[in-house]
Amino acid sequence: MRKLDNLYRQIIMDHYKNPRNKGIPDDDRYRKEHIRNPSCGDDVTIATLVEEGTVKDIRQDGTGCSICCASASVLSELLEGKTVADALRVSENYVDMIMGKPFDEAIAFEDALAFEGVKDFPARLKCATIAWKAFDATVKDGENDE
Amino acid sequence: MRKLDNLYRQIIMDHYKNPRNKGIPDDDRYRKEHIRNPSCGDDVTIATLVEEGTVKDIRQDGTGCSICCASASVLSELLEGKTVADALRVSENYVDMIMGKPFDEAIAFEDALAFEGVKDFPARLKCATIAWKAFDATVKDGENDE
Amino acid sequence: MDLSRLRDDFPLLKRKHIRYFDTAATSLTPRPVVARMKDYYENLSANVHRGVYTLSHEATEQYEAARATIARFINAFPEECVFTRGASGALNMVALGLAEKIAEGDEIVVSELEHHSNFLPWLHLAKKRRAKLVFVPLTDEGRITTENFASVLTERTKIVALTHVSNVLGYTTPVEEITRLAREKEAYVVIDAAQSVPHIPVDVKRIGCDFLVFSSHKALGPTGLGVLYGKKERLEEMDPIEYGGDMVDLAEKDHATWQDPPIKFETGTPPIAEVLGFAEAVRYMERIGRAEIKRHGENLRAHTMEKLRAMEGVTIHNESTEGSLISFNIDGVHPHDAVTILDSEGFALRAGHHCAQPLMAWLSVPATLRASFYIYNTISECDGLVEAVGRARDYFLSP
Amino acid sequence: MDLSRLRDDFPLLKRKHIRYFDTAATSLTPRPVVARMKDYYENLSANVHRGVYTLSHEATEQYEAARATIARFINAFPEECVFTRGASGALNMVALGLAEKIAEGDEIVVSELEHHSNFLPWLHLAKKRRAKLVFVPLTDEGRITTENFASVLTERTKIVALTHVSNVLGYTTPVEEITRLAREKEAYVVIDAAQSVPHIPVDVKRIGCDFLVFSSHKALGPTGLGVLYGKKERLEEMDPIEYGGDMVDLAEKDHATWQDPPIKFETGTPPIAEVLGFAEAVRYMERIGRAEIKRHGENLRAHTMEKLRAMEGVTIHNESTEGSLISFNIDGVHPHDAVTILDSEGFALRAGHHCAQPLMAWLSVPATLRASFYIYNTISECDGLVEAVGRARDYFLSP
Ligand SMILES: Cc1ncc(COP(=O)(O)O)c(C=O)c1O
Ligand SMILES: Cc1ncc(COP(=O)(O)O)c(C=O)c1O
Repeated sequence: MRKLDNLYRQIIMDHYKNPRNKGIPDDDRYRKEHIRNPSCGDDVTIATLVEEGTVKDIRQDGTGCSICCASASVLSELLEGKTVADALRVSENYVDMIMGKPFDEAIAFEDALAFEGVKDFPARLKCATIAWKAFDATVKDGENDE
Repeated sequence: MRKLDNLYRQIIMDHYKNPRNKGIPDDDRYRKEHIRNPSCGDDVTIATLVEEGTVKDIRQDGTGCSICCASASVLSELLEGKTVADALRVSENYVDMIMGKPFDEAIAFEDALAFEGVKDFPARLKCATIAWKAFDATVKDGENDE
Repeated sequence: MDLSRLRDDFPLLKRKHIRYFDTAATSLTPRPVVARMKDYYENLSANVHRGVYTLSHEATEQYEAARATIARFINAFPEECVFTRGASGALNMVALGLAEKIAEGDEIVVSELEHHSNFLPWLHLAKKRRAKLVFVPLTDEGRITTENFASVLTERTKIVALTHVSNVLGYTTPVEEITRLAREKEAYVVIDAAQSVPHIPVDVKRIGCDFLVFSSHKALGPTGLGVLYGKKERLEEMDPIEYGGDMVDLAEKDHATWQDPPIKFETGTPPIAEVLGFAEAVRYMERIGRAEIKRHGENLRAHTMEKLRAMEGVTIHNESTEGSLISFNIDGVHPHDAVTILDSEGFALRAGHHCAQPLMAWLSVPATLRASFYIYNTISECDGLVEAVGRARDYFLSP
Repeated sequence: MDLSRLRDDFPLLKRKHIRYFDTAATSLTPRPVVARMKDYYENLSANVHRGVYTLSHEATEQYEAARATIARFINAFPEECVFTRGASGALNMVALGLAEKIAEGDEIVVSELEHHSNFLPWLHLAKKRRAKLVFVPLTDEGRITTENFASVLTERTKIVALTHVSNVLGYTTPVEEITRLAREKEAYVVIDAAQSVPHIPVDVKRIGCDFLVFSSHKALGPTGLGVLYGKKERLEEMDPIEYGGDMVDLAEKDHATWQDPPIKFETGTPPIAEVLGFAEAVRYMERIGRAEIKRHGENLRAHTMEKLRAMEGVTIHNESTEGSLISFNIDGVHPHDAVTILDSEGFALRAGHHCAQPLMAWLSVPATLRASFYIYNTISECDGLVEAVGRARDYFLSP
């Protein structure tokens, strides 16, 4: 069960049961991205408010497994307040970490570090990255998606 | 080459090179049946004139391999003059012989006996029976086929 | 028959200490089936229907003999069995083949129980021809009944496309009665037998349906092969669906004629090794006996059901099923999470919508866990599964 | 590379003392390919794209990795390669997929050199949409040239569907130039590469075509599998062709959305074992080297051609071919009879119309003999073949 416990660490279960920043505001200043994984039903929306190159607020919503929902919650806390460039760099390194690739260990991942164990569960990699992909899209797209 | 020689007996080669009863008459009293084996290009037409239950005349035409063409020629000689019932019985036994099944050895197959060797060449069974199938159709069908 | 011996035929069960409960997605493949295909590749390896030389002739003979074996298995004539890419491919062929018969306002009857592959081709056909897609109301349990079917059957019903056994709930549709009613209205009846052929005796003549489809890979056979059964008259009157080599009789520059069924519907080099392999799978099932296969799967399901039912925190979606599978959820635990725990102990089962999103909507769940049982599963595996489900529940739900 | 060693990988060559000259119909399958499929069935045997458990995830990873291997082989992106039933299935998919783009009076360019599978789908499409089927005039030798193609290209040309390498004459069509001309008129270009992929390097980006199809079983791979390459933009703009599980994204009772290509075109359980096996075949070809494969086949053809040409009573239909096959007839001997003689000595070659009836009409023969050469054939087998042809001729023609 060691590997499993690495996967389902208390931090993850805490975010799963008590999601932060939940609920998408009806506010056009937010850029929104909705991603689903139809094969398993994971469904995440990320809404990001960027002002002057800084991520001012992140809101998230959706349904899915604990890994998916918790990672959206963790992300919404971690990236808030960062510049867009920094946030994207963290996101990129997070995805590398999940994929088991080399990543910048100097980055302060905070709660997101709890997801490192996912790399041993290849079938769950998507669950742990879907919210991050959605976030990237909200700050990379020139256009508002919805 | 023994098996091959059984297949390509002189009788067969003779009928192939000098086909009997060749050419389909333009005569509505003949019942005609045209069968092709598209996979190899064998193409046979049999035209049968039946009067009062007796096969008065058989004409044949077509293109194809030696086995196919020769068997049409042999058939046209063998079955002429027989009653329809007798002709069908010969035809049935001929097909059984080709297929390697038991058949009535009392039947006078004449030249058609030369085809017995075909049974060792399963890929050629169709060639040796296609004309006979066409003949059967000309005397079994209620309707004129063409 | 001693089924425990037969486990030796499935190397996967040994090599990975796998407890395989996902037969409804794809069955394991026994050694004789793999050996049959190996034999084809190593000793025959020729194309069919075209060659005059011995190898090719033998391939053709074996291919057609395999067709006869498979046809007999569902009580069809060989010429009524068309080989396809799979059940999905077969259903699309029927939908294409029947397209011309559908006019605006006609009705196509399906159900929310259908696998996407017996739903989306009809949804597409309905949209294209401006026909109406009609759903048989399901009972509270989620069943299709003759009564409920009768309530939607009208003079405008042109096609009835229903699953024989549900891949999520395991229920058997009363296809004989439904076919009888539908044929009275001269509607075409298409049965999706992907989940019935591996598990219960299927007799197309008794059902009386016009078309019936199934997949090889769910019934001990190889991937890449399905069967489209079509009643002789139907296949004869239907135009070809795909054009090309083999299915053609005479091909001229501006005109062509076709072979008779089934070749009329099998253009190109067919899945030769797969057909030979599937015939071997059919013989394998016949050796076990179809009654025995059914009994064994149902036994395991009943045994597991009883234990799961007694377990707190587990919701079962098909308590009354007669089939060989159980759909359930661990309350408060997403099926994905549950399956990861189970997988870590070697239990292979499915979490998802099982290609039946309308049914998930009907059940009001995003996804379920599904354990399906087959000849190679054992009571002790089932007991292990139940215990593992308990552990998964506790893992997530204990404070 | 020492090709003679590689014969050990083809058990058929040993076991039956077969001299196999029918690769153009289907190639033999080397041991590693069969072993790869056996390994899938025995150690994995799970379905793809759907399961969250390890086995299924591994199957999905291996399946997609195999797609990448196969795509790289023709210099395509993985998402541009759709797995189909075979080349014939793929051609029918393209014809169905392009149907909506064709209006009355549009022109579809084909040739008399086409295999039925790249002719009849277009004949059918032309009839259905009242379009015109236009034939590229062949040169006296029976070739498609850029010039002759240009002579039939018009503003109304909407589809150009041509063979890359002829399965009867072995000629290579100048597909790059033809595609360039056709794309200037915005016609879709479909290349039938069933006979080129096994023999010569094929680079879809260099050709520039919109679609290109080939079969696994002609290129050392298993039966039951073909590849439809479609340019990214083409596949994206094209509607799905078959509907059902896997290819769907969201499925509601009255509405559905699709996955991205290639999955959009792959409904149902794919030919998993076959795809893994074919990727192994691709690696096998890559190990030998495509230049070497081409060189060897052409060598054997040249060697055999020289000897056959010197033989009296033999008519060769493709003397100037650059390909790896020879089409010929023994004068006055029906190809069927000839092949029976050759077969009795263990030579497997084809007699027939080779699914190219329009070309037989063009050649004014009912059928030809065809010997095709591949990596496992040897010079001494070819010498044996020539001698056997001589004996067959003498057998029938000596008085
Ligand atoms: C040129 C050509 N195109 C298409 C095909 C059809 O391939 P398949 O039979 O694998 O569908 C063939 C093979 O017979 C061929 O030679
Ligand atoms: C009821 C049902 N119908 C159709 C299918 C589709 O079968 P295949 O994926 O083999 O095409 C399946 C299997 O997934 C099924 O369970």
